[in-house]
Amino acid sequence: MKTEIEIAGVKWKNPVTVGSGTFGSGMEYGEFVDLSRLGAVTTKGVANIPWPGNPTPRVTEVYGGMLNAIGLQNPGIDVFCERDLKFLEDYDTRVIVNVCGKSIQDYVDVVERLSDEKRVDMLEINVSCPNVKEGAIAFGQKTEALTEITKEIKKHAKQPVIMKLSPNVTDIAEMARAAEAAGADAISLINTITGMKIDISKRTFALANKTGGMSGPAIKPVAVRMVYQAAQAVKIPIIGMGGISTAEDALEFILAGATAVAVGAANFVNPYATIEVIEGIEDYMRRNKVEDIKELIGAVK
Amino acid sequence: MKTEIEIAGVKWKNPVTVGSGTFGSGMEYGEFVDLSRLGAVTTKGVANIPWPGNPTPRVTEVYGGMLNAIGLQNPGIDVFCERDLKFLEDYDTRVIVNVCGKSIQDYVDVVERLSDEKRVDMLEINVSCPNVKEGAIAFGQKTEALTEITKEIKKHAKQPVIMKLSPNVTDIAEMARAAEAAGADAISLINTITGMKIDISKRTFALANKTGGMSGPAIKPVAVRMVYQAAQAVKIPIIGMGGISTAEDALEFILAGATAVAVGAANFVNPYATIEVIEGIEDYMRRNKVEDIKELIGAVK
Amino acid sequence: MKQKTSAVIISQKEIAPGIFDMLLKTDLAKEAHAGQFVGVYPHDKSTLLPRPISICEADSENASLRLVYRVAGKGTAEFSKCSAGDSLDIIGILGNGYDIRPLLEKKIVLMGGGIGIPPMLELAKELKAHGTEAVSVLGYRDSQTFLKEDFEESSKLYIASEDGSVGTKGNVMNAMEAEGLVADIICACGPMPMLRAIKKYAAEKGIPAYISLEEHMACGVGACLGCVVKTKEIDHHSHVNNARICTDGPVFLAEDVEI
Amino acid sequence: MKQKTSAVIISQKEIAPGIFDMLLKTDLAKEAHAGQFVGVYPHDKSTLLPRPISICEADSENASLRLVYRVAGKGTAEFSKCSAGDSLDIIGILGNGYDIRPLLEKKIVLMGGGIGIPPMLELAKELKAHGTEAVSVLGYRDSQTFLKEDFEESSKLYIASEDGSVGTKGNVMNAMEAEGLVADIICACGPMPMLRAIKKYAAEKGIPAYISLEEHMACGVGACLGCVVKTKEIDHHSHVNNARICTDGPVFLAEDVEI
Ligand SMILES: Cc1cc2nc3c(=O)[nH]c(=O)nc-3n(C[C@H](O)[C@H](O)[C@H](O)COP(=O)(O)OP(=O)(O)OC[C@H]3O[C@@H](n4cnc5c(N)ncnc54)[C@H](O)[C@@H]3O)c2cc1C
Ligand SMILES: Cc1cc2nc3c(=O)[nH]c(=O)nc-3n(C[C@H](O)[C@H](O)[C@H](O)COP(=O)(O)OP(=O)(O)OC[C@H]3O[C@@H](n4cnc5c(N)ncnc54)[C@H](O)[C@@H]3O)c2cc1C
Ligand SMILES: Cc1cc2nc3c(=O)[nH]c(=O)nc-3n(C[C@H](O)[C@H](O)[C@H](O)COP(=O)(O)O)c2cc1C
Ligand SMILES: Cc1cc2nc3c(=O)[nH]c(=O)nc-3n(C[C@H](O)[C@H](O)[C@H](O)COP(=O)(O)O)c2cc1C
Ligand code: FES
Ligand code: FES
Repeated sequence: MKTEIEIAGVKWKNPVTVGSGTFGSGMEYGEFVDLSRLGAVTTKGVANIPWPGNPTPRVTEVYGGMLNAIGLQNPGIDVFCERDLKFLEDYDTRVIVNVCGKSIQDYVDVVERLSDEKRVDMLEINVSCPNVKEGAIAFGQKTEALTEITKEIKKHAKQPVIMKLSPNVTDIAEMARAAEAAGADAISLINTITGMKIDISKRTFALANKTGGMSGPAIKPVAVRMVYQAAQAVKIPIIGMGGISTAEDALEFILAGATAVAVGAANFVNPYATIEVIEGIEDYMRRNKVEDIKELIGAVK
Repeated sequence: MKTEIEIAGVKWKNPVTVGSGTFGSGMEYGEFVDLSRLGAVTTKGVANIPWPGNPTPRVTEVYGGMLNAIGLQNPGIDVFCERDLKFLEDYDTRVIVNVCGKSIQDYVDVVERLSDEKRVDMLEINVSCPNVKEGAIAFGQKTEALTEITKEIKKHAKQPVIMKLSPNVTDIAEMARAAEAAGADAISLINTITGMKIDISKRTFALANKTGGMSGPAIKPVAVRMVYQAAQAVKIPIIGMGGISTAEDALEFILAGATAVAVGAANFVNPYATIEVIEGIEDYMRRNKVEDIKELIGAVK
Repeated sequence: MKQKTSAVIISQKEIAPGIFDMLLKTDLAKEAHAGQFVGVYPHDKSTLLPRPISICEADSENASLRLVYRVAGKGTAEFSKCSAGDSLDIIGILGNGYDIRPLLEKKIVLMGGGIGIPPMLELAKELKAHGTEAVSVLGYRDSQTFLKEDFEESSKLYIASEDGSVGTKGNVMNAMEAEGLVADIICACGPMPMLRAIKKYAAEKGIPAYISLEEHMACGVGACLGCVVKTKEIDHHSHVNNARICTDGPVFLAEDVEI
Repeated sequence: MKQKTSAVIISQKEIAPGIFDMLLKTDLAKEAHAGQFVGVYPHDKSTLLPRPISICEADSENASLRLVYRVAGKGTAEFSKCSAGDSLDIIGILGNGYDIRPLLEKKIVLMGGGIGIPPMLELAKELKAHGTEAVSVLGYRDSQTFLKEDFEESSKLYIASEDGSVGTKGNVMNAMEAEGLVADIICACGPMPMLRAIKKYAAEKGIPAYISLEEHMACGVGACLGCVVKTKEIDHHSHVNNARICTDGPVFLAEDVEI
């Protein structure tokens, strides 16, 4: 039984990674799961310099999910390389570094800084964070902007580039095609869907940032649909995410056309979720006599 | 205590109606609730001629909600006027007729046919149904198309026109502004969010139509956010909906800027939901000494 | 009148692997008839829609409803874990069941396959109460012949089993043939291939067959148009060739529907 | 090591209106210390995130954890309806609690306000076990003085109540003044205005004050960066002026945080 997959020439032992920002750099969840069992660890978005993020409250619960407006707090690329990448050296897993920025130059700075880092297997470019005012999502909501930033990053990146798309768009297929045409090696989707919660007793926004990104099981049907539409539109591989808590959820994404999947907010609900997803996929393959996971990718009829 | 609201000159006794398509024309739910207690009854989308809708399965459950791909099955405007409008004559409530079509002319035909119907208080134009191939959502995803159809309908409509917007867009504020600029008297949102579910044991789509429109509590944060963004963008009144099951939910929408609200899929979960929402809003007003519901509209800070 | 109401579980037991027999205390029992169903709501707030489950027996005197169901997914799995004394929300009584008047004093054959067996029990009992003993032909997978004794009490019973361990080897049509049964009217509930075979058989013999259909439902009350079946003629309500299984059915005359 | 695990409720009772006292059987108790907390998961699948609840008492011998909580919303309402024998999933032990070594043999004043009272109990007990009897100053709304007896057993207790029905009328600061209490060190948990007052008081007196902070949390383990508090200095982990309450706290030295 083969669970190995390959994205842009990088082999993962299994198709399961984590949603950027839901797993730190793996340190905290290393107490719960053996990181070497994951197909890849995707780290929290990192910028060229430290970002303080948004004021609190930054997280709030909603029906079947949560909203977050962390605002991409991060220690900056230098600390990240010294501490987080170093930490990951001890584990036998792929490392995907999620990159954020306010201007194209910010992104390029990080990408260049990472180009000699041996521990970095792939880059995931976050052009879809709804929680910061400048940059980020703006690049992910217009094809022209997405094309420009993708091209620019591809010029400087040494590792394969995964463009992480925003679901807050009219036509995800169009965005996927733009990323592919601009040279992206893969795409990942979905980032969070912009949502809002109001505290009716205080008549205030539940989040200091007013809006936040929605994640969790509640968004899964939208994510599966978008992965399917993107898979119909492009040939580059897709990393699917959005509400995956179980192997059954993950298999929906794979059948819809994802080559790999990420477990995001489910880590908060069940810190063992990643391992359970990996084992559950293996179980499903055994029960259904699937020799190679590749048979399942996009196999929905 | 005043719960009366007014939309485009039409007074409702309270701000609560139902989501089109979730309540038939009220006949079926008349067994559970007194329709005269509702602010308005919004009827299932009706076209110029009968539509057969999509093949089954048309509905499926998802985490905290459901997907539907009814495909706007309807008996056509003639039967609708003779039977459904007649039925509604006995009730002291506002009647909003939801109109669908494949071409602008289809919509205009229905709108003209309804112009002399005394029982029709308002028209809701569905340019946002994700489940039919032609027409419908296409008009709701591009500002130019939305502008054109709104203008055309306004030319022929005798009753106030509510444009029902699709959430499947990059920028809801832009769509709201386009509708307002083209003459809409009000807007309603959100229609369902396009989603997909895959049956992993059969490796098939759960719905015959592949995709379906998602509704229910799971979509509420997205709906509240869009209502807020639309309310910031336009001056015309907004009817808010998307996942409302309780008075608390309804109040979030009102605080976000909705003048009225609609209970949709929640009717399936609790056929008394509309009445409970009405009574719960009154309770909240009493407890918080709110004299007039208008004080709450858009009052979030 | 239809209601959503809370019902207390009087008893529940597993009568075959994965098949549960639940008795509910509810006044809705007083309005329940053969062929109708209720919607049962899971407690789990991630599964919001009611699950349609047929009336297996309705005892209006004791205000009790008997539901027999198979664990198929999340909702039924949850129900199966409930115990006597627990409450469940139900909506009902739903659907258009059997009109038994035209069936009386006829040679009625009731055919049930798998989890389509339970709904035929209330029909057998109502017929018997009106003095007509039906013939029941039940198709099981194997020797797990749940509800057998109940059917024996209220009808003349024949059994088919897929593995041949009980009665005729094969399906209900095989049993019909093997036992040389003839029918004036057939009433049936079961998997689609069985219903299709019955529709064909009834057409050949020129007899009416009433069949119970299933479809995914949202409202259960006729409002959402989720649960339709294609009809031969234009439907009186929808004005297209679609009838609502939840309200116009679930029992249909086989020749009226395209299955 | 941190774990998510299932714990059985040994007992639960309502000790004041809306305030519940729950005893859980769990081996996590063996690693639990004053100032730390656990995340308790609701069963309801629409409310997925763990609810942070402080350790009120940890009995490592009996492997039992005592949690005292106020019904504030959906999750705590659900917990309050559980009974002995029911299970709850919990994650823990979370957070950086009190380092008691520097507290020993000092004049420690423990200040608890409202639902900030329970976490101070474990601290009082640990101090006493190490031979240091603390002074406790607890602020209640009214005469519902939950946990009073427990604090009397392990500390010298003073009470303030908002309505004046017990002890000093007013808040914990009023009681401190009225009773002429002096402190080498203050440890406190309670509403933000109380913590701000204590921070100010401690700065004036030039004494250290350790305060327990609250913020909405998602992961509880330091990964999501949801639960931060502004810090005076650049934080060692985040490299910005933000520390994570769930891992760097919830106990902070008042002068280190901007509240
Ligand atoms: C009129 C009618 C009568 C029925 N009577 C019985 C009965 O007496 N005993 C019995 O065991 N089963 C009966 N069924 C089937 C039963 O409704 C499904 O097995 C049940 O809804 C599955 O729910 P679940 O949560 O366990 O499965 P899940 O797969 O988790 O359910 C997900 C969703 O799909 C729907 N769904 C899944 N399977 C079916 C199905 N076959 N038909 C309709 N909806 C479905 C559920 O209601 C739910 O909304 C009947 C169905 C209908 C339409
Ligand atoms: C470190 C820490 C220790 C705590 N210790 C205790 C304790 O010992 N006893 C006690 O009664 N309460 C304690 N609280 C507060 C307690 O966590 C909340 O009252 C509880 O989470 C409310 O959950 P709910 O589902 O009832 O409310 P809801 O409002 O329905 O909760 C919705 C969401 O908001 C979060 N939330 C709501 N209020 C708070 C809050 N005040 N702090 C953090 N998250 C919140 C919930 O965890 C949940 O994710 C503590 C909080 C923290 C951060
Ligand atoms: C608390 C939190 C922080 C996140 N931070 C990032 C981030 O830094 N970069 C990024 O690309 N996505 C970020 N995301 C988005 C997730 O990686 C993921 O795309 C999204 O949450 C949907 O998946 P889920 O429903 O499984 O959580 C974050 C999500 C959450 C909940
Ligand atoms: C079964 C079903 C049928 C619907 N039919 C229509 C329709 O005919 N016209 C329309 O404008 N919206 C239709 N809708 C959308 C609802 O009116 C509403 O906008 C949406 O469901 C979101 O609200 P909810 O989450 O409260 O259901 C339908 C929704 C459902 C679930
Ligand atoms: S289930 Fe809604 S019409 Fe039948
Ligand atoms: S709650 Fe996630 S970092 Fe504290």
